[in-house]
Amino acid sequence: MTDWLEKHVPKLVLAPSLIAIFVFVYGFIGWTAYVSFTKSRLLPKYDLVGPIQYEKLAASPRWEVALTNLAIFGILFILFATVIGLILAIMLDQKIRTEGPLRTIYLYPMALSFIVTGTAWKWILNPGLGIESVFRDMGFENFTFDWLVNPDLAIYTVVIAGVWQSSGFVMALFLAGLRSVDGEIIRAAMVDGISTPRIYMSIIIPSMAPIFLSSFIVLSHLAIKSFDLVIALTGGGPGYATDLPATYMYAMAFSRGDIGQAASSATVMMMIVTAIIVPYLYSELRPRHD
Amino acid sequence: MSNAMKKEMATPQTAKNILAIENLDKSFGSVKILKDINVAIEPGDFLVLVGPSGCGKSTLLNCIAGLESSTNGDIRIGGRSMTGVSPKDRDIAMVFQSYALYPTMTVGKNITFGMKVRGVAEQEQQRKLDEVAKLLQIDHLLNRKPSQLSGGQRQRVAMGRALVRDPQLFLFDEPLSNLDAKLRVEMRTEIKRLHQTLGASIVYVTHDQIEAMTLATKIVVMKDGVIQQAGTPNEIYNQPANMFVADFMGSPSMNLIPASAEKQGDATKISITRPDMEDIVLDFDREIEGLKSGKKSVILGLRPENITDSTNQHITKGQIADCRVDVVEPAGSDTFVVTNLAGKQVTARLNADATIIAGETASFAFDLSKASVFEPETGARIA
Amino acid sequence: MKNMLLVSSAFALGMAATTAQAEPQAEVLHWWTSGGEAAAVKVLMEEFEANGGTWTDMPVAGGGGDAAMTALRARVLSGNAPTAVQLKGPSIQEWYEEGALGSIQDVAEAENWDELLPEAIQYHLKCDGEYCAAPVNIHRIDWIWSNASILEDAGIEPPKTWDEFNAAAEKLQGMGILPLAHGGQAWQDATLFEAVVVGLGGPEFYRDALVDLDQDALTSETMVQVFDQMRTLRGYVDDNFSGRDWNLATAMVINGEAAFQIMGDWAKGEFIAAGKEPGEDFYCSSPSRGAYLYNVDSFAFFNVDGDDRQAGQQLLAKLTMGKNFQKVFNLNKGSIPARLDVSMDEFEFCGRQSNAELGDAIENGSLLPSYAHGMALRGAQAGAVTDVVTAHFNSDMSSEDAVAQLSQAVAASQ
Amino acid sequence: MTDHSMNDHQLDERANRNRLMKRIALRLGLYTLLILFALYYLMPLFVMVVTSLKSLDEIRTGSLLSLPREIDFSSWGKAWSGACTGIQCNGLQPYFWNSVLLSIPAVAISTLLGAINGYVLAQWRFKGSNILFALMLFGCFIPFQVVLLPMAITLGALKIAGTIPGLMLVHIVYGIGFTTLFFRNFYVTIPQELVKAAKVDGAGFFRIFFSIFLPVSPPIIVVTVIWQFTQIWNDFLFGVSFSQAGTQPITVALNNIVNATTGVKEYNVDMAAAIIAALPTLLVYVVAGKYFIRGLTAGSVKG
Repeated sequence: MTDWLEKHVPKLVLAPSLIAIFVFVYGFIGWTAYVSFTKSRLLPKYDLVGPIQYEKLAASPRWEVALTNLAIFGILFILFATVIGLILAIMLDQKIRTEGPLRTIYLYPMALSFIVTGTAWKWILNPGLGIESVFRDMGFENFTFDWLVNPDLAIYTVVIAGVWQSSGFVMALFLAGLRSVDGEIIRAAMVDGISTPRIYMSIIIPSMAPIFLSSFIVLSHLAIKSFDLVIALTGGGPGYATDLPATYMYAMAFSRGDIGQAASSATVMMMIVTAIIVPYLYSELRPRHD
Repeated sequence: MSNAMKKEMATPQTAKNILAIENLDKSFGSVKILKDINVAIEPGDFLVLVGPSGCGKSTLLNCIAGLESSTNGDIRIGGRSMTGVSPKDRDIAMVFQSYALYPTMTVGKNITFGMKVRGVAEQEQQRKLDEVAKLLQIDHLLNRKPSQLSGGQRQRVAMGRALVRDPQLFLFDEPLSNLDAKLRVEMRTEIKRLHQTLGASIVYVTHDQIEAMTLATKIVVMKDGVIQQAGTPNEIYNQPANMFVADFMGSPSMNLIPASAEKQGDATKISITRPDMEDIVLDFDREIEGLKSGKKSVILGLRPENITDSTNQHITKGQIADCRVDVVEPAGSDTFVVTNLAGKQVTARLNADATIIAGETASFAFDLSKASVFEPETGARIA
Repeated sequence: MKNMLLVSSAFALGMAATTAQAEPQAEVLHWWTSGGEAAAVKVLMEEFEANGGTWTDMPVAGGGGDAAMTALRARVLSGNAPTAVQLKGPSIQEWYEEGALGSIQDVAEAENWDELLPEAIQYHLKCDGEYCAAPVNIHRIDWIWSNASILEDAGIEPPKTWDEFNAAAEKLQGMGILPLAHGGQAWQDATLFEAVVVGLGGPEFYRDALVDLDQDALTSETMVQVFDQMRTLRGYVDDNFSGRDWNLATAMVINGEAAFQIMGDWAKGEFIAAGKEPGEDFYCSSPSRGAYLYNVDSFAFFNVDGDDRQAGQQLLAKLTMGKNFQKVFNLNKGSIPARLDVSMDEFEFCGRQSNAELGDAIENGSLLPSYAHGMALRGAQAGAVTDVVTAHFNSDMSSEDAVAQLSQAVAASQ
Repeated sequence: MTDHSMNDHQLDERANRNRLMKRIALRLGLYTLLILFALYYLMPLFVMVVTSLKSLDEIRTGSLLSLPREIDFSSWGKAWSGACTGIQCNGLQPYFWNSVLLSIPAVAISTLLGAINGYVLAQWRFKGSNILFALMLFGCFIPFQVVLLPMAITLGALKIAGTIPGLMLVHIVYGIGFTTLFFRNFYVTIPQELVKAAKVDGAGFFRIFFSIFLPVSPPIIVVTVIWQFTQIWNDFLFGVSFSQAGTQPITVALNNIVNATTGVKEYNVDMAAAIIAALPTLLVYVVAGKYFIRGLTAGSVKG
């Protein structure tokens, strides 16, 4: 008995977490998928009616906008957060005297939720109140920065605020990566007379491939989950120009009382997540030869 | 039938054997890591498991330690079957390649941790710690953390941790491979001395055949999960059971020269064909298995020290032949000369003062009294 | 193991909470969280506690009740519904159809609610003929708020039709004054829209289009004109309106940066808080030509267990309709009492005007539920209309396209 | 000849000076860029702080980005203990303690579970353990809006709806994925021989965990605690859905102050409240930010 216990302790220890994950993640995904085939309105109902929710979803111009926005936002957000994070990390790695305070400044947005910063961002980006008016007051009469109120450009302001929040974290990842690069390689390259930018481009950055992957995953999950960002900044507007799948789903479930529709959009979202995450998990966890 | 016989033979010995492994198999899924392993050692033996990486030697050691479970077969330590016995109850101690020192504990705590877990009295812990620390000359390091130690010091601490256990059996898993060359030689001597003073029973895994030769009282050579040969260092060196063992043990390794053997009446001749020079024909004074009459292709195994300078005064039974010298490698005490026989590079070991010049022809003496002969197909020793 | 522990300890806590009290209990979910609003609801709490009850406040603000609805759904699904919830319009019926609401008919009969409430409003509060919600106020939505000094300088009267409004706006624009302060949020766009619908189309058209969702009305020429007027209004708004909170738009009128704002009567509170006097410093007028768009806040009563909580519901329903609360709450909130027999003496100018016009509208049968504030349509349908309205207002979509999309979206949402 | 060498020397010197100038210019550019970025990151905080120090009149009339004419701290006091979050006007204070009560145990439990899960998945692998890990990781990526409704049903069934333990359970469950990831990736960098050595020394599963692995874990504990604390403290969605009167966390109260719908808005109080609500997480980042980077360096970023 004790032997058996001893042998299976690791599994037993893992079991509560696993059970929780199976119920609260996979059970709930299954529940959502099921409900997406019902006509649930205000509260979930369990009579199957076929794929009408998906047909409605496919026909909805608002959902189309949401998906397009996710693509635009996702790509730009991941790209800029990665690039800015990397640049900041490299700059901070140049033996900067004030590294500590600067690092904290770059990192702190991660500590704040958009309930806190949303209003401030809204003001800053609003042409009549924020940057545009400040520059105009300073005498730049023609300075224009009105993306927030332009339906075609508003999604880019969401990118700006999103990058603001997340690039510091990416910087931290890269900085950590830079600090753990083998110093000998760099010294060897310097002896070979290779210039510093060249060393970064061709030696250090490629060696941080796993960090690119980690930050890609963290950022893509943030992008897919982005919700309070949009709610706080634009409320999905102007019109529904900055709707994302997450806000669409939320609006359907909670302000429109159309849970079936919400469930179908959630199911599509989960499929997108799966398409991104599963290849990553596969590459991360396949048996490796060290 | 044969397994049963083996068992019958092994059983009466177990009383005396400190370690006996019988018909051990180990597989991961469909991959067989260990196949039908049978090993036994007596108290005071120093068993070295040697082989190239991936041969299963570390897995075997882990099985002995109980860190991995076997699929079939039995392991006995001190006569007691170890099936289902956890590592802590096997009365063993183990030293690891990476030393596996607990990073947050001081040296002293590292050494006493096991005793603390087992509930040994505080005083006893202290006494043993002092004893071992003195023995290993690490008494001045006891309050340091592992990160503040040099490689050699860590190695000593790891051994100290094993020694305080005072077990029936010590297990060493490539303990020297993380050290630099000089330290490795020093520590090798140290281990040997410890073995001699303590009279402990040891199972030692290494891929370094020199360590195996210098330390072992008994060597087991493994490849692909199968024991190739078990025996004393002398047996392994002089009578390798097959071409793999012959090639793996010894440095420089044994020359394996394609040749043909011919029975001419009572006498046996071995001839080596050379495209550019005349064949070398050598007398061989032992029977070759499977050669009753006629001709047979064989592989002739000759250690470099058995091919020497023909002018060497000490030659008694050498047979002389001329060969072209390709490369000369003076190594201080000896000079190694590389030549070409039957399309194979062949190394000869000459006296340091031999005057030989690359590119010229020189005459060599071949001593076949210690030669091995192998079957080309199977690689098995036939003489 | 750990979870078990959590469960059992929580269980113990829950047990303790339910057994300890026996007097009326009410947990009230609402989104009146600003200072003025809180003061208004506080009156109810004080009366409730004066009658021996225990009031547990459960405020959730945000998104015009969206966050509160999220919380409500979670609470109902977990079998832990609040005692009373700020709900309104068709969503009361929707929750009733889900089987979540209980009846307060006893109280309503005893207090004679049928006599005290306008019929149009009774309709919202009844589930299958029985009262299941108690009203607290009537908000008027279709107000044009104007800055008195700007209007005087320009020699303009507060507009009473859209034509008057357009003429005034043109004049102001000519003078370099921004005519309309507006916040570009979907619900504010919708607020403009419904005021235009009722002002241009009249009460019948409004009812056909935004209450009954009649396709003929939705695709009519009048609807095209409505969208034309929306486009015209867009021209009166500054460039930075997008995403602006309503109260910032109000501040623009207060500060003289803009002449008008079209907003419900809660905007009055901002004027008064800034020290402005209704009828003197600012005016209120309606473009609806006798019609009246209302938004009635009410407490709906959910099915709950326990005598104390049910007693709490009865008491709360009674007090909510009480004369004193109806007066004090609405004085604070800017709206007018839902029951018709409350004296309006203490109310200011715009409140009295609202009450007077309410009476007229009841007589004319032109008392209409606000679609923009969730009185006329169910969530999914109202949302479908709003999607088109806000998309049109924020782009250069033609009125004809907007009408076509509107009819399509409405059909799809049913 | 001498002329030449003189020239060479001068050229050298000039080249040196040029190089030095270039270095200084580069450095200057670097610092300028860093400071510009810092301004970008600080801007929203600046707006919040400045606004919180202004009077309501000044906010209504002046530019939102300008410095306050008179510094007025009264809105901070009001946000802490006087702002209305409903009928009660006790400010953020009571909710602050709810959040503390919620987040400290939730962070501790999810970190401990993550540590022990990571320990199993990195050091006690068994057949299929990698797949289980992948399944757990996938849980990190589920959008939380999706689980609100089924979670509500489940909490109701467990009879912990609306309680702090219920909310804690939610945070723990959806935190496990990340905490396990952090610890697992940290522990895989520790040689497996350590466990073997300890086993031979006679230590069991838990003994090895508590006396060998936990003591080496502070760097990754810092990372995990920062991450989890930020997530839980800042959460609004779960907080608003799974709390009831008396258990609401600070973000819900902040939302009630900031997002009041049809009342008079006091932006200075809103901003002060926002900063107060964010103070604990800010403090954690400022104090422990250094260890955060160090912890990431120590292994969590490595596959």
